[in-house]
Amino acid sequence: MNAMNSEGYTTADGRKIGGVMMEMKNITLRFGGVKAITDISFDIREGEIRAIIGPNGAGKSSMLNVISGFYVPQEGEVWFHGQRRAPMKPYEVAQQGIARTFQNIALFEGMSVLDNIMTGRLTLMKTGLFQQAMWWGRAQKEETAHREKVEKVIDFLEIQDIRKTPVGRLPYGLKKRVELARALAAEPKLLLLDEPMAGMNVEEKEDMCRFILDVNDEFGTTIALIEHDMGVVMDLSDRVVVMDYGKKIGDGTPDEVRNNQDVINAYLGVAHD
Amino acid sequence: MPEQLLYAMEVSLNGLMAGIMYALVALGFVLIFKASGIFNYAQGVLALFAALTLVGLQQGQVPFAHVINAIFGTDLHHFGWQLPGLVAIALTALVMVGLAILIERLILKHLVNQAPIILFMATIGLAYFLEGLGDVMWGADIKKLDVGLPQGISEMIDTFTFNLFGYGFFIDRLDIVAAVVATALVAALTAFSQYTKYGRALRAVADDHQAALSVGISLRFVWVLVWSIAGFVALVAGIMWGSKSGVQFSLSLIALKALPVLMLGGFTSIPGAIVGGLIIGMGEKLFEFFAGPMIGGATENWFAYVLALVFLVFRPQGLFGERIIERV
Amino acid sequence: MFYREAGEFKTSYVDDSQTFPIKFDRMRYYAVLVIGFGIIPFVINDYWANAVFVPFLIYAIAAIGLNILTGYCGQVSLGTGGFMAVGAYACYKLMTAFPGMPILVDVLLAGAVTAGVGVLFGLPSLRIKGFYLAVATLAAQFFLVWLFNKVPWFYNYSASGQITAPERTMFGIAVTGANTPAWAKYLFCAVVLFLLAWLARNLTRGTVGRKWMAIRDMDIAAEIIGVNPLTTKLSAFAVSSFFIGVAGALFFAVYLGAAEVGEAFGIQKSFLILFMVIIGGLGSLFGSFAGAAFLVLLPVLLKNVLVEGMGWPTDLAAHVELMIVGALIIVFLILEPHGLAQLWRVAKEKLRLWPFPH
Amino acid sequence: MKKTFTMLAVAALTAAAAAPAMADLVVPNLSYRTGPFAAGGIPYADGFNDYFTLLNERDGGIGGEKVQVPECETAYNTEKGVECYEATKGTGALVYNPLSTGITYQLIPKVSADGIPLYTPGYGRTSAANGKVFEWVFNYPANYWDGASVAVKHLLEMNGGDLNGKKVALLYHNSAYGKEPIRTLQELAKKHGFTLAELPIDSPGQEQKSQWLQVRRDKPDYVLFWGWGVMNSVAIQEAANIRFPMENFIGIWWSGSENDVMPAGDGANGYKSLTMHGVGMDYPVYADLKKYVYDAGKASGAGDQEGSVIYSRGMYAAMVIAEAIRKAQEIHGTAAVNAKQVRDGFEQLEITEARMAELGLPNFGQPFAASCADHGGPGAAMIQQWDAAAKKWNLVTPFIAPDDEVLVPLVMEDSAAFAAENKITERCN
Repeated sequence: MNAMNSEGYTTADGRKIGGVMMEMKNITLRFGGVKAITDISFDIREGEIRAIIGPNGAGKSSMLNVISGFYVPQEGEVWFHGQRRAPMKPYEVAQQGIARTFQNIALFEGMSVLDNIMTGRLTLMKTGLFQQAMWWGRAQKEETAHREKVEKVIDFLEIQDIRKTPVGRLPYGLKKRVELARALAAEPKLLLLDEPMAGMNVEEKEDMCRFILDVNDEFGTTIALIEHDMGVVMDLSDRVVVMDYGKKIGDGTPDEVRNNQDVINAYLGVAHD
Repeated sequence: MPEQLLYAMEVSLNGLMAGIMYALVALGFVLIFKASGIFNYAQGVLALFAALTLVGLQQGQVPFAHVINAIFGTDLHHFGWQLPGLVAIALTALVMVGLAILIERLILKHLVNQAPIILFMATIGLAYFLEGLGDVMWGADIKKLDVGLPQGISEMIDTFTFNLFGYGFFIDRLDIVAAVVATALVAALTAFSQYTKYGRALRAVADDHQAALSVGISLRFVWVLVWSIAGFVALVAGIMWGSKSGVQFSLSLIALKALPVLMLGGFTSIPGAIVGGLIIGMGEKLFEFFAGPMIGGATENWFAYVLALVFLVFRPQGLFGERIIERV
Repeated sequence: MFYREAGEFKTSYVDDSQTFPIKFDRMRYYAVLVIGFGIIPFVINDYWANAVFVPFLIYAIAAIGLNILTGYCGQVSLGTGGFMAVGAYACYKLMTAFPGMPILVDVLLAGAVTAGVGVLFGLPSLRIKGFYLAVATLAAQFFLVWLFNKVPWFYNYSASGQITAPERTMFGIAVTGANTPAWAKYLFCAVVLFLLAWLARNLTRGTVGRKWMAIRDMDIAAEIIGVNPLTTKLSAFAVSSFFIGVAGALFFAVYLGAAEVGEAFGIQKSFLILFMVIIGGLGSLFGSFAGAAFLVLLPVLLKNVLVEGMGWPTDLAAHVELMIVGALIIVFLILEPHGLAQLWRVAKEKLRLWPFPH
Repeated sequence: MKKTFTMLAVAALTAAAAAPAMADLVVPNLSYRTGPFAAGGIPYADGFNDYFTLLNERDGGIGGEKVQVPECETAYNTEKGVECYEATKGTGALVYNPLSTGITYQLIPKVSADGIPLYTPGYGRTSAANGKVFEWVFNYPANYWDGASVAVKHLLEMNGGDLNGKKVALLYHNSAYGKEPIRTLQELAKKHGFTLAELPIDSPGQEQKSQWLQVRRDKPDYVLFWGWGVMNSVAIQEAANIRFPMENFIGIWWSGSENDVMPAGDGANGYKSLTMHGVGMDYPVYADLKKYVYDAGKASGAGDQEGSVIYSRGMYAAMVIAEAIRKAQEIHGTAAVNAKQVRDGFEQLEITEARMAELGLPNFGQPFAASCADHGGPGAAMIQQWDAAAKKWNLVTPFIAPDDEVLVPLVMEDSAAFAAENKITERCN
């Protein structure tokens, strides 16, 4: 933490991390009387892989939902690219270049893999209803152009052979990958991953890790992820936020967090007083 | 007391009574929806079928007489007996249970785990089938249903209110009977679901299909049970409506009266069906009575729906539904 | 043997996204067009036009419209009859107010008016979902029917509230009114259906269609990946209502020639078209055609078999007809819950492998 | 499987389109024995069929030609009505009588184009009485506007010729059928100085509480009633419930059958309705019907409707049609008449008292003579009143003629509008 300044920092493996992209300031989120998140602040920097970890019910997913605009916090401010974000609808957040995946896969089951990934590009496609209805001309041209981009994502994630398969027929691991593809197709500035490796076997996890690192590396995409598997998180991320019972109990590089007494207590289940 | 207020009171009371009649139909919907997630379009036709069967049994009509006559050239009409009302009702209830078993065996069993719209569609098919079957079995002519329910103005209320306000209220005695029966029915259903083994099974299934299955409750049995109860509720509704307007095809259209009630009360709430029915009944009658003449009348059909719609826009979960928290 | 995709390689994304990627399908599609536009108009008579083809074509338009809303966008509507009435009355008002206007323009404008009304009644869909929405759309159904019945301006102050379509011509041939030849009715409806089906295909295969389907499959996820639920749902309501309005206009002007709102556009119509969409297959344009054909043809067929063929009394035949239709619906759902379109797909997949079973 | 299905379909449809032989006289019966209005449709269709069966059995048809009455089920639904029309018109159909105002509106343009007469006694489009505009449509002996006027005349009689300041409510089926009399009644209200309140009831009309509470509030002196189907019995029941004086409650002829009053039991006693023909079985024709039809096992339907009001009306319609065909045979000198010739028969038809007696229906209907311009007949009707104790209708007035001074201009206006909209030039000039 201390080694950082507003221009960024250099990671252990020598990658350059830029300035602050998104900053959460004193976020508090309540459902009725229950506080899901209490007064949490942290930032996400350009090009970084940022993890949010914590035991079950710590409020990680709620935090991600605040970032993606699905929940509006009662208190606190969200800053994005140096501007305070007014309360907005989730789709407006998406249009700002924030894409995400979901803990329980949220693919469109009635559509093919290709169509699902194409939906990732909806925010980038511009033809209107009438041009669509006519098809020939702009709509077709646009469709083809975006199809090419999507094919690159498909190649990147190695799912060429299931392009036309209905999503409903895919196994779990592949669904996760398609969901990642959909998010990537949006060419996001910030990619949010909600437990990308949950329920996967070791092999699948390794694949997923590789993809995440490649995405960050090749496209320079900033990534914020939630994960249960401590080992994976520590290997993958540049900095880690730790949450417990809706509060932030730690923040820093994996090594710093590993040695934080509060974090150790939370994970080992020391009684709260 | 000013005259308009008296009229309003009289109309409101009548509206409440009408509302109970709507609630009777809505109740059948709620039971099935709660236990199986099926939106049972056939509920109205069930009422028609029950009423037709009741009249047929009571009058000793030969079922399928028309077909038999057409094929064999015979001239069958009646067995020549007249059953007492209660016996006929009991027999009809048995028929409805049989029907529930058949519906489960032939239809529902094959449609487990289908999307709600598919199940809805299946009940539409069922409605068609039962409508045709009812007509083939008992004939399409209008029938008088008489199981001894009183009808006409209630003298007691008339005199009582006349002495009180100087204006006698009009309340149909049939409506009063319906109100009493509906109350008793709701009480019985509540007691059934609270205090009996089967009732608990029913609630368990309504809460969570999977969990109920895992503790050994037979889903198929619950479905038969709930369709039997819905059939019985349909029979009661059929008796009330049939006594009022005779038994014929239009009886099945009372389902349309129950839908706004369901919207308002929520698809899964029995008290919702009752309270929703009361609100819809009173609302539409008051509106027709006071605003109807100004805008041309015959507003009842749409007013009930618009009322429910406006209500729902402000409270999407209905009257008694739990607040919906959206999750990802 | 003939039905193969092997050996057909697409070298561009345009080729890959065409409507009938398989050659055999394409040939069959052209064959249907040739029969539909090149042969039927020359052999059709009044009975076939009025009892089978014209209602089929018009219902197919309405079914496509409802399928866009329900099958593609997931919003169940029972207001179809009411929206058809909007189309019919808008068409009537336009026909009588501007007698010189070409009838095709009347019909399309009627669709546009309906689209506006549809958007209005689509607004509650932002708050109300599932069966609640279905029931809520009945408010539109009943209110619209009441409105057209009650306000004399809509039926030009005629004594009984009936509207009657005056004669209008296209290229000098009557397409509405009593003197319309059967082939002209047929051809007019067929051309409109062809155009609208083409539009529907374009809309459903591109961006707009994906937005609709995203909302249908998981509305919350759709919103988070950037789909605006307001504009998406309302666009589905608008497009759907446009189709349904056009169907209503044709139904009144070309098919019936005269209509009374409660009778021609009552709640039964809403249900009928929903049945067509579900039986045909939700989210399938082919299904809309299949469903419409099924529910138009089946009753006519049954009636003819039972009454003409077997000499049953008409009332018995009508009752048995109801039973058969009901039983068939259930049997279909049990065999294939996803409608005739899915049945067709399964058949094609089998055919693709034929004569080798695996 | 698909192929056989398609072939079956094609075969069945083709068979239907080309069915019966052209030799006989064909009078299709577009009936409705199912659906919400079956209770009225069944007796009407039975009466209609039985009369033609009688002619075939007793007289060998009309002028030696057998009459075929193919029945087609419409369920009171306009689309099915159109389908029935198209399915039967190719068989040499001579005249249509769909017993539905909605279907009638549908068929008026079609029959005019196809040249087939449409006979709609007591229903349909009232202004079709003007033969100058509606060449192919006939609605004698009486229509809705006549009915409205006769009802008001009866009220005048009850009040010594003065209705000034009286309140009349019209309770009507909220459809084309129910709306028909409104304009006439409004004109009559102006003329006679009574006020008119309009109370619509949506089909099917099982729930009429608010309307009857309005009646209770507004206390009209008289209630006129245009109902059909289940609405009839519910209205009479509700009237009895609120103890509305039944003799002041008058229904049109479609709201005056046994089915309508029976459910209300004693409460219906005194209810009045219009009728344009006699009631009951005290007519000689029933002896023949019994001998040739009922006892021969040839009765239509379940055979349990004889003598009922609506049955009688179906029989009456059949009788007029048979007479028109006979007239056509006479005019054109051939027994095998076609639709166009039957139209001439309708237009020159004259039914006298003597002729009705000959047919076994003395004093059953009013005598009338049609002409090129007059397709509507005299429009007179009687009032019948229900006797709940004896369970029968009693005629309480002779034929009352309508007020043509009011009606004729209305008919002219409405038919002129139709003529203008459809570019029809008047005939008969």
